[in-house]
Amino acid sequence: MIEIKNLSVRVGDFSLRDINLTINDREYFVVLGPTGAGKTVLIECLAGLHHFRHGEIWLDDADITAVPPEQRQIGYVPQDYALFPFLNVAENITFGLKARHAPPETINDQVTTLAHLLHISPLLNRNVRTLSGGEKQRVALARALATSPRILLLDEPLSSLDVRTAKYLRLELRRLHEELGVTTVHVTHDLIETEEMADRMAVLNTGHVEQIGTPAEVFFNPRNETVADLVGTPNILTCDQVKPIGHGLVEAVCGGMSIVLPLQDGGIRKIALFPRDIYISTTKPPGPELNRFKGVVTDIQPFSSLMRLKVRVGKNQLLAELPQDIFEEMDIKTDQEVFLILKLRRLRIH
Amino acid sequence: MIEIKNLSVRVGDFSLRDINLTINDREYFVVLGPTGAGKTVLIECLAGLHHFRHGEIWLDDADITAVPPEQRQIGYVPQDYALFPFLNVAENITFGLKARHAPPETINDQVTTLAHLLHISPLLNRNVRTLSGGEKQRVALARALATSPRILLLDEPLSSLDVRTAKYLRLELRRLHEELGVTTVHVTHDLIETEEMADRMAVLNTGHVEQIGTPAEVFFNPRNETVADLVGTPNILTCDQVKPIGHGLVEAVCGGMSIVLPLQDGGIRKIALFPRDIYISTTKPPGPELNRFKGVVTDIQPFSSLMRLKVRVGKNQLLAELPQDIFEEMDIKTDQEVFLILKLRRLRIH
Amino acid sequence: MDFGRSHNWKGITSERAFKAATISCLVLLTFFFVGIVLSLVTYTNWETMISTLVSPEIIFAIKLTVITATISAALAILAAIPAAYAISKFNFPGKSVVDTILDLPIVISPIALGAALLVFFNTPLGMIIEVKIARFVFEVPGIILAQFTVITALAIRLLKSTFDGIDPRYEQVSRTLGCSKLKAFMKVTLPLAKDGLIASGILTWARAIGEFGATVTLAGATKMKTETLPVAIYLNLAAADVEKAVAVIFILIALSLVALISLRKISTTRYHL
Amino acid sequence: MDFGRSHNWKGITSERAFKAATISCLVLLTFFFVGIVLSLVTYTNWETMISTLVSPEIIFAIKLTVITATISAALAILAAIPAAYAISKFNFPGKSVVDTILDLPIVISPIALGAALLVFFNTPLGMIIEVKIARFVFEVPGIILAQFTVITALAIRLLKSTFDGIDPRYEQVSRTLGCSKLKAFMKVTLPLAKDGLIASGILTWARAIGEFGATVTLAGATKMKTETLPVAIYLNLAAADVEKAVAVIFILIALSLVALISLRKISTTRYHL
Amino acid sequence: GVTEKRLIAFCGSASKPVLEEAAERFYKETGIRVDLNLGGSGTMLSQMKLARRGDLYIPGSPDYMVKAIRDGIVDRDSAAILAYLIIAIDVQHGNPKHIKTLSDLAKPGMRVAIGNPEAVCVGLYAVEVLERIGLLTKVQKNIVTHAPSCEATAALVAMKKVDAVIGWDVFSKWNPKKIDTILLKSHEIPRIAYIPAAVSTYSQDKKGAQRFIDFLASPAGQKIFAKWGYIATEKEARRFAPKAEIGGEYKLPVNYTLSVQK
Ligand SMILES: Nc1ncnc2c1ncn2[C@@H]1O[C@H](COP(=O)(O)OP(=O)(O)OP(=O)(O)O)[C@@H](O)[C@H]1O
Ligand SMILES: Nc1ncnc2c1ncn2[C@@H]1O[C@H](COP(=O)(O)OP(=O)(O)OP(=O)(O)O)[C@@H](O)[C@H]1O
Ligand SMILES: [Mg+2]
Ligand SMILES: [Mg+2]
Repeated sequence: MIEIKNLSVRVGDFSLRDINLTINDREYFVVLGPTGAGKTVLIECLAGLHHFRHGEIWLDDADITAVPPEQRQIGYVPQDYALFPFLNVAENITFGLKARHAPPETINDQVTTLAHLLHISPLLNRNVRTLSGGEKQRVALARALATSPRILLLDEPLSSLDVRTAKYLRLELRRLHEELGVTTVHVTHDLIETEEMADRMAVLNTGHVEQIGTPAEVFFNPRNETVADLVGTPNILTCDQVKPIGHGLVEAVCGGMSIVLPLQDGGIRKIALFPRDIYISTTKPPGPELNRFKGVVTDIQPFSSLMRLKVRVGKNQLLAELPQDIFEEMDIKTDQEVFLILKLRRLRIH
Repeated sequence: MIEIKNLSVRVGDFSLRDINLTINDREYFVVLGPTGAGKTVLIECLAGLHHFRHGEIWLDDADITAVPPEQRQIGYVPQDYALFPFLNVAENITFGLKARHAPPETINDQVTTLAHLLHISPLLNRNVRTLSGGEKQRVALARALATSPRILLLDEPLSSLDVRTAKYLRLELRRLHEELGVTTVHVTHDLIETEEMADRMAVLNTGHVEQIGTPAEVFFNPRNETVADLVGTPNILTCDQVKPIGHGLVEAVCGGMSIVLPLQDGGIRKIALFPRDIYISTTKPPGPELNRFKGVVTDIQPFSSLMRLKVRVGKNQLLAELPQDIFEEMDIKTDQEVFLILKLRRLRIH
Repeated sequence: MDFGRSHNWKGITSERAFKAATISCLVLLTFFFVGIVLSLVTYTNWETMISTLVSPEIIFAIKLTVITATISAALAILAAIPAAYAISKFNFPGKSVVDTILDLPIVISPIALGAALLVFFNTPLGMIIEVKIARFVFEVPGIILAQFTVITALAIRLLKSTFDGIDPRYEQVSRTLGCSKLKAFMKVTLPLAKDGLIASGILTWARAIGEFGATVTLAGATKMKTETLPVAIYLNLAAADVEKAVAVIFILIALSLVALISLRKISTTRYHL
Repeated sequence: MDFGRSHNWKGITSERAFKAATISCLVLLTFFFVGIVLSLVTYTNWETMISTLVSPEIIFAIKLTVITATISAALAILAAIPAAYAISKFNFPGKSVVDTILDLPIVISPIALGAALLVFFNTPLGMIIEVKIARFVFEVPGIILAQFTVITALAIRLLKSTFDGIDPRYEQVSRTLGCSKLKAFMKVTLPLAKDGLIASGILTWARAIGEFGATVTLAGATKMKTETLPVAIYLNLAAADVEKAVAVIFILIALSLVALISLRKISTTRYHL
Repeated sequence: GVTEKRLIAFCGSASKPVLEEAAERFYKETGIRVDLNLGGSGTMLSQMKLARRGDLYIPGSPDYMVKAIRDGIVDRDSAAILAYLIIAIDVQHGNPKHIKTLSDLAKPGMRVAIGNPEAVCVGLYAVEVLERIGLLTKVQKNIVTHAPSCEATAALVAMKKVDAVIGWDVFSKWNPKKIDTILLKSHEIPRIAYIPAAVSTYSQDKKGAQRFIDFLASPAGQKIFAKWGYIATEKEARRFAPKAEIGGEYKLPVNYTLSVQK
């Protein structure tokens, strides 16, 4: 169990303030936060790479606040992997074991096992510069796991990968976590990643923890405005009626809107719809009529670099977001009629 | 009209061989090619940034082969935008006009017009380092357009942008093209971008033009194996029967497979399905039954860093692709039964 | 990194020790330099110091040093800019030979360089230059030429690494926007290289200020004519007047410190505009 | 860029002119250096050359120069590594003062530095060092100390820019993998800095080979004892024996060329392994 | 060996070949090694002053010995004269400008150099010679540079940088292929210079140092000087300038400006 107690730390002009977190054994814990929230700083604190003014970090029953990184038994995969360019793949993986003077047999065993587990056996003699993004990620993971850490720290491990590779690696990371049972702290700015991977999660914003809980708790019950904004201020639609229409699809009628979506086990009671997944158009868009609606703009508000529109569709007030410049270009006024397209795969069902 | 005649050029170990291309006036021409195909080299040749051994480039009735870049009347937006970091946004835009000693009134007019057109008026005094990716792209475009070029050269203008911004900018680029009517050459490795934007397109591979035509021609009738591989060796399914199922959806039955897809104007005769958009799983995937099928693996072949599987579903032989490592992990053999998930939005309809 | 600012810093001893060790090494070296310079104080005599400082000879030497070093540093940078650009950005036959030759002026002691220059002006070409263009031997232009010869190789080395770091893409874009190659270089590459140019300029100038061996050999050591501060130090040592030599050393140090600090200030202020 | 390789190059005149101009500037500078060195040939006499080359005095000087320069360059790099690391990666009070002081040895002429060192060994501390550790004044260790004093500041400047370019992330990762700060530095930062270390080493060594002013002042110019090649040049010039001085200059140049070229070869070969 | 006795002598570099031969001979006779530290005479004195060590001081001319005695750096009683130096005109080999007398140096277009009279004694002697016969202002117009040392003065002619220097008679012996010496008339020579030697007060082995001076002043030492073209005895020196003073001091004229021809 990791406990972070009242942690406060300054780097440059930025500070993490008063962080309190408990991460249970064998848990996959995700910290969600926008760019600049301090996610990397937080994970660096766990890794022992920052010195801080106030607060403590406990691992099980030991205060490890002042323990240097090399004695913390952690595995750390930084945002850009930082594979040692002057070593090949195998040497990268064995770096930690050699630094700890492990016997050669242990080193060989460990490399073989990890290479097999992470499917990088054919790469062992490769120069790390020649690896693709996904391969780099696996090697960095193998390097971090080689010293059998008690905690695995992952800093946006998937953000620099293409969509397809990221999808497969999400599955693989979860599988690995199940197999090895290492307590994992994973930071990301990606909502979908968080939702798919987290046992529990925390929302971090401008250096402060806003909410802690399971993804469902946080997404459907954001504790305050900030969290709601961060998890995308979902429009929560309560479904009055759900009927299957065949082909694995159902039609859900929510406050007068009829939405088609894939059939889910366990039935549908609520639908969460993120403002950024609602496309707005002033002219009738071409293409099929699937999940498209007409609505009336009731309110317009700037929100950081975005514009937020409230649009009334049937009985629902939907919140939609547009980049400022695109908004200006469209020249939308209140009381104007607009067309909405809901992005099918971003419908979140509860 | 731009004519490239028998162009051959060497850079380092790489060479473009025997390029022949004609790009019509006011055309939006896209060159599609994988990484390292020579797209950037080709566009640099058009910009006059390379000297080459053989071949000529003609603009209307003039041979511009030996004309230096500054006299070619082109607007060039490089892959990374390359905004001058020591100038602010307005100064970046006016750079070309000042270099050509345009009168101050012209410069002012031009900046105002372009800033309005590209929605960057509020950014004019900003330091370019503080701009977001999309904003940078617009400023680079404004800079290139400021000198009223006869040709616009765009080198992967959208590849470093996030999906959402890229989507809007695709629309905007087309709109701008319609408004200004500048002949545009756009190079990209993105199939969807090509399909959405191109009037006509060329496929470039390892320095050689493989095929020229409209996107529909190229995608549905790849001239050879190579092009087929590049445009994703689509599985072309001929639809026996199409029936609407309401909610803007239709069910198409093709060789025994029943596929649900959004209703299209003009009916559906063929469906192109890219191998990389077919997900394969050895266990029954959770979730709704939409567009999922059972099949039997009939053939396995390595293809560069991928594995290609042939899977029989009903009467169809579908080609699917998997990254090598993921394939190994799944441990798939021929004659094994597998599950296929078709990605809905990548179904291409003819 | 943000070490050591807080009052209740929770230290990690080994790390602290490492930081302390490296900084100690740096401070030790600094003390070493300061120490050996300060040990000269044993030979300092305030009266000599002040009389030296106000003597017309030394005032002349200060002016001459500053003027010649500024001119030669400016010339060296001007010559080094195209040369470093060529060596950084172009390929041509014999490039590696040129590269090695440019290390030579660093290896050959200035005194030998000065001797070579002196001999050069005995060759037919050298004589023509002396008659038609300007007299260098034993004259002020000789000081500038000597300093130039010693510092140019250094300037090229420093600027090469600046140009190496500049993406050619910027120049290419400016070409398409209507700049000729020359204009692109002037309006794009130079502004991009500004930081490196300033740093190289400072180091080159500092080296010119301190140049002695080549200067004294080519331009001689004539009082009130070719006597720069380093030459004055040497002459006073050669005249066995240690106190005055030490006074001149301190004047040189003070002058350089003031110049270096203000150059740094000006260049950083400008850069942040 | 790939200019000018093909036979039917379709030129763009202004660009060609620019390239030609910058390369000319480079070649002109190279010719200038080669020219002034070659003008020494007028004073070359093959007999003197050969007799000089085989004289025990010059053979001794060659050995002494190579050995002392190698030792002092090694020491300078060893001292400069932690110092440059500290100035590149840590913040501490007085850093800008230290930074400016480290430019001073470049400004102060070597002869003045040598004088300061000489005086230093008269101070109580200096005397203790001479008695307890080693004699420096007018002895071989003095040569090494003099060269070290002159080249260390240069080595620090060069290495600082190498360390500036290294991402601290690598060290941090190695810490989490079980390295102490020191071990991380040895096993990660140094391998990453290898390229820059070699380049700095070469330049520093070259500068040590050519060092004259401080050497002659601190260690004196005693035949077969503290006579390095630059000192031999000076002594022969001082004895008005121009031919012999020129012969020694050519020996110094030849030696440096061979060393520079082979050092470059070795380091690039190793790097590509 | 460790037990070997060593002395350090600070010598004007002009006497390099003589002193090297002498030191070699001395070592063979006595087993005492003399390390010759060579350089400009003034520089050598500075170096001794700064380092506070050294056993012997052998400058190239008397003026620095006067200074060394005044500053207490050498032992006055140990001072000895080793050889004599006569002021002369030194020209390029073959005398291409046909210089015969001092007045030739005042001819327009002549390039002349002297040692820096403030730092180099040969320069001071040159000024004295010129002042004595009233040519100072005229010749001064042709003086293009001041050399920083005695040897540098000779090198200027050897490297053909000037047509003539006013230097020592012995310059032509140092470099017979490059330099010719034109002797002055005996009445033009006001003063004869000499190469002195003395034991340093810093010396740890004054006895050994004195032995070297004694050796240099002995007939065996004198023979070496004579061999290298030096005037070894006063008698011989008197042949050139019977009435001249030996050593002594000369002060630069107050109105003497150090500026040289532009
Ligand atoms: N060493 C440092 N010195 C000064 N400021 C720093 C330092 N490290 C981080 N910061 C600042 O702290 C803030 C938080 O940085 P951090 O890297 O933790 O963000 P993040 O949440 O990881 O963002 P991202 O998603 O972009 O990685 C940023 O504003 C950053 O500029
Ligand atoms: N200046 C150069 N010197 C040597 N090789 C070069 C140079 N420029 C490009 N190449 C090589 O030419 C090939 C084609 O490069 P190019 O940049 O045109 O590819 P591209 O199609 O634009 O790829 P990407 O999609 O990655 O931008 C590559 O193999 C590249 O390494
Ligand atoms: Mg981060
Ligand atoms: Mg490209």
